[in-house]
Amino acid sequence: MRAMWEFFFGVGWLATLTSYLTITTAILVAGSLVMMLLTWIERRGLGYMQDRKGPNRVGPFGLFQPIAEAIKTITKEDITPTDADRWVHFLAPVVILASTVAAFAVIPWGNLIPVDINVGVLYIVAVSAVHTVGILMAGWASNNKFALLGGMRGVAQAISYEIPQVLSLVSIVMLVGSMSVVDVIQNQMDPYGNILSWHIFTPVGLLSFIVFWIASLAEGERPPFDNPEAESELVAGYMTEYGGMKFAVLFLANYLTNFAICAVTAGVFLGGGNGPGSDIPILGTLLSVFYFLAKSLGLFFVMVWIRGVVPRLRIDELMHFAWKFLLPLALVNIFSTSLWIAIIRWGAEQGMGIAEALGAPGSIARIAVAWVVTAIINVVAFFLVARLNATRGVTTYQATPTAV
Amino acid sequence: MRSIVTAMPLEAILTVAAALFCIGLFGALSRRNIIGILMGVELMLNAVNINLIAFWRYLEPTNTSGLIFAIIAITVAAAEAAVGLAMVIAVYRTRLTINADEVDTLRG
Amino acid sequence: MTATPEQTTATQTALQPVGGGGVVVVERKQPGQSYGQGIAKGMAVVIRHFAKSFTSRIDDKSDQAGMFTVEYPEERMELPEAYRNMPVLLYDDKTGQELCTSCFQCERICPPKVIHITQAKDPNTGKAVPAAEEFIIEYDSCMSCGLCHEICPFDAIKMDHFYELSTHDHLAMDQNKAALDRPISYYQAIAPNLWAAVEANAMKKLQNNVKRRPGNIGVAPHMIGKTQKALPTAAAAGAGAAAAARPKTPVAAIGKNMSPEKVARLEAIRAAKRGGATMPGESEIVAPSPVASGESGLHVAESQAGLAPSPATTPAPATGPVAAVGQSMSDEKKARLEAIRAAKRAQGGGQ
Amino acid sequence: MDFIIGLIFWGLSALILFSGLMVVIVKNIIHAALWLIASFAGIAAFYFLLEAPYIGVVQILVYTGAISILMLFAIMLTRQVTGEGTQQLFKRWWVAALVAFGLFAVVIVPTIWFPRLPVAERGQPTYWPQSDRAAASATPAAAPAAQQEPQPEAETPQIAGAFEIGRSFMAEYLLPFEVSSLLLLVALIGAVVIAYEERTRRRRILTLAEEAELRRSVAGLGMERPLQASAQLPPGKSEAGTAERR
Repeated sequence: MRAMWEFFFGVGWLATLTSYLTITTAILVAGSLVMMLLTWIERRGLGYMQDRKGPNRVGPFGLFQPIAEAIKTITKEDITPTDADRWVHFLAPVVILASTVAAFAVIPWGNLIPVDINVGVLYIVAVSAVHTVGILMAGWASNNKFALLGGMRGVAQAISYEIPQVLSLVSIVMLVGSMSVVDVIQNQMDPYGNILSWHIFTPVGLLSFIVFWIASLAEGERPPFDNPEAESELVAGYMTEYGGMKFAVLFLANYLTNFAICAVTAGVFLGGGNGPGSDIPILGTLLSVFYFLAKSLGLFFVMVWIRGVVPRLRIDELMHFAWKFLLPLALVNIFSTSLWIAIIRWGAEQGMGIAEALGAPGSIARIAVAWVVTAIINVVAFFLVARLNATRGVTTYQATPTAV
Repeated sequence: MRSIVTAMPLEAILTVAAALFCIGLFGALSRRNIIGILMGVELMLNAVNINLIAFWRYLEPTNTSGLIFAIIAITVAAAEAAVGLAMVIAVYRTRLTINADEVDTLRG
Repeated sequence: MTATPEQTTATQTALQPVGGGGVVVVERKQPGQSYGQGIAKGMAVVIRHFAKSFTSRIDDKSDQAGMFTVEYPEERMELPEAYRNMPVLLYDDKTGQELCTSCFQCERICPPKVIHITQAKDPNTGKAVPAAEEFIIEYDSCMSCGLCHEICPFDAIKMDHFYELSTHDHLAMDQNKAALDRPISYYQAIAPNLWAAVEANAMKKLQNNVKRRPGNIGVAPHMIGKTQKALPTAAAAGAGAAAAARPKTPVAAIGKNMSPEKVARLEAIRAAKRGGATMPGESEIVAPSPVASGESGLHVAESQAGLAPSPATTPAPATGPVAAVGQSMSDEKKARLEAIRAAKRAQGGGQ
Repeated sequence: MDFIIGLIFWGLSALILFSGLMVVIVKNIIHAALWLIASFAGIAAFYFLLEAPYIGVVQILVYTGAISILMLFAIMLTRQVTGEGTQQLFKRWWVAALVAFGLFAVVIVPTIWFPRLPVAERGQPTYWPQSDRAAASATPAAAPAAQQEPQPEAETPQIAGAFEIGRSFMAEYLLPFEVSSLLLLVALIGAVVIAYEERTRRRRILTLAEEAELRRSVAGLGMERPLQASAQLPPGKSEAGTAERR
């Protein structure tokens, strides 16, 4: 892109600026379109899960419903409560959307890579963590108790689930040896097009996937972790006092976050745009974009599926789940990842002389042993943690007779 | 390869960092609110970090010592913020105020 | 929080009081240890519903999965026969003769009082005739309770199935007689079983009333032109149950298509009337009986309605009035019934 | 390219300094915290500009995402939200301003007018060449910029990134790494201990029985409501919230 502009204009900085702006615009447009598609998938999918049709009137299969709703939302009056903090109230959706869009800077669409920075994975987590600031701003500036409660819940939840999220990514970063998203995807590329080279098909990657996926659901405020906007308790949480375009921006940011989560999960655990024929020069790029979108939207469908199944967690259960279930599992996973690496790659010079007996680094015997060892550790850890967390026997509640 | 090193002199960055440090110093000295004081301290720490990274980039970009120093400074700042804010909450619980000039007895 | 936390053990029964403070302990059994089977089961259920929604529909109410959406403007649900929305008036297909006799029972019982009837008058004599000059129902205030349809002794007012009534104009929802008139065949189409029951029971009640309408009175307004043509043909053919009520002479009314038992019933009724006509003097003496005069008009109407629609059980006049009266009835009631019947006989004979 | 970098640099500097200034002068403490977040974000962008993306990401993760949120929480927990009507600065704030400005003046003079740093002229590669490093470290004062040869771009050594940071944390900086992790652990425990509120002191909702017991004891002692909790309770409303799970 940059070379093309330099060819046409010859001006260095202008070419750079224009190429970056073009890429940014492309990402924004594609993101908005995908967001529309996501709302459609969510509503139709949820509808069919509940034995009804979703929106099916506007356009073919109701595909234009999001456009109709965008028009509706734009034409609504923009309201700021009298006692709200005007500027903070106005800036909160901007902060939330900006933090979400910034994450798309490093997410590769198949073989199309906007920017490859060498801390890409950490960057995504860090930047999407900023949206907690926006949530707190929205909740506080609305001057509404529901909004403030929702904002506080959102922040507490996001901060708690950030830890297992990052720790589960640590295993993958250890496996790959790099934090670049491109390297992570390259690591899952199998010369024979074998999908078994995806991270999710190793015991370490599977546990990491489970922890990361659940923590990401909480980060993206997806059901069953949608406590910040729990309709039955908090009206709409921190979005209560937002209407019109500001609400649309919050909504857009919400779905963009969800898509970013799906895209990152697809890239880190499901091989991104990898698939049969994705390394052919030009056709392969189109194919890889197709694979990437198919994987991401499939993961989004799983999100919708989970929404159709699981009721919302109580806020204390939510916290217990993060700290007592996901965090230990992520730590155990880091341990078994180090074992995996030691068994497969290390030799006598790193102090793994025993592994030499199994053959050269990367041999089948080593992989098999690593598979068995990490699988045993992870499964035992899962059942142990689940068992320790379970409430066994009889729970007693105390109440006065009037309440009984 | 163009970069900030070719575009900007080191002195510019140092000036910005010094200005930020002085702003933070002013805040730490003049705010009554303990949290405000902590904010000033955070600004000062960040100014120092900017300096560290700038020196690293301009003088020793291949060496990691500057980066490591900055990371450890960030760690210390995080620890400081956590303990400091915990103390603020403890003080508020006993005194019902977080103004520095009203917390003037040592007795808890 | 509890004062005595150690007291709660697994062996305690539920609702056992703790201490002297009236605090009780409620025990809840936890489900067994689960490692995610519950969520897996739930996801399986949901995805089964998802898949079945594409392939099957919920037709039976006991179906567990499948699409239940009915896409309204294109497809409509089949309404049950007894579905009721707004009341309409019925008229006979062939003759245009309305079944309403303007008895005002519906107007009286209507809870929101939205029915307004004007009784028709004979232009020659100025006397009221049993037909409605105008019949207005305010649809916008009607609550669809169906009481008018329940009370109508002549089955002239029925509940329609039409429900797409939304409009911006409330005043336009006041329906006059022309708008309310529906042919019997229409009602027969939407509620065949209900109309069959009506036919079996109560059609003959119209005969007398229709006979007393001169000219075009009581004819559905848009049918007026066709009425004169339809009358003779209907009389000649005598087809249809309603047509039985039409002709001037009772004998001609018995059509060829009528079932034998119906013919027999009609014969019996006519015979009864003829019999009643032979003793007008007696009825005049019996009618103003002291017991009957004390009752309200509504009461009389009720007893009439209770007796009239069951002609099959009505005994022939030869057996005498006493036989028709049930044995469990009190003497007082028997006397009242006697009086009413005598009055009716006298009335019928007078025509 | 230089033009864009200069533009970004001055824009970021303006953002950092302006929001830093707003942090110290704005009345509402929540606004101050939000300005602080803006300043942190600007500094993170500054690190990206200085080609230290790892530090930039850590800055976002730790400062923008965690410390500022911690501050906002602390502010909200201490209920000193709006600064309306109260004085936010000390009375002799001008002394602080004078001190700060004086320090700035003292620092800026040698920075601007006496550059003794071994930084190359503008437009030239500015790292120390590998060969010169030993000499430079041996005699740091004697490393005049003029002596450096302009290096061809191909020989530009790799700027240290996350990989190198990880390497050196596991090698030569292992002790600082362990010490900082210990520091974090101590800070974690310390913060919990300091901010922990004992369960008995927490304002609690009493059962009806406890309330009756309390009333009896209060009446017996002849004193007025020793606990804050009972005053908060509408009578008879307490049982719904008392079902505690164990």
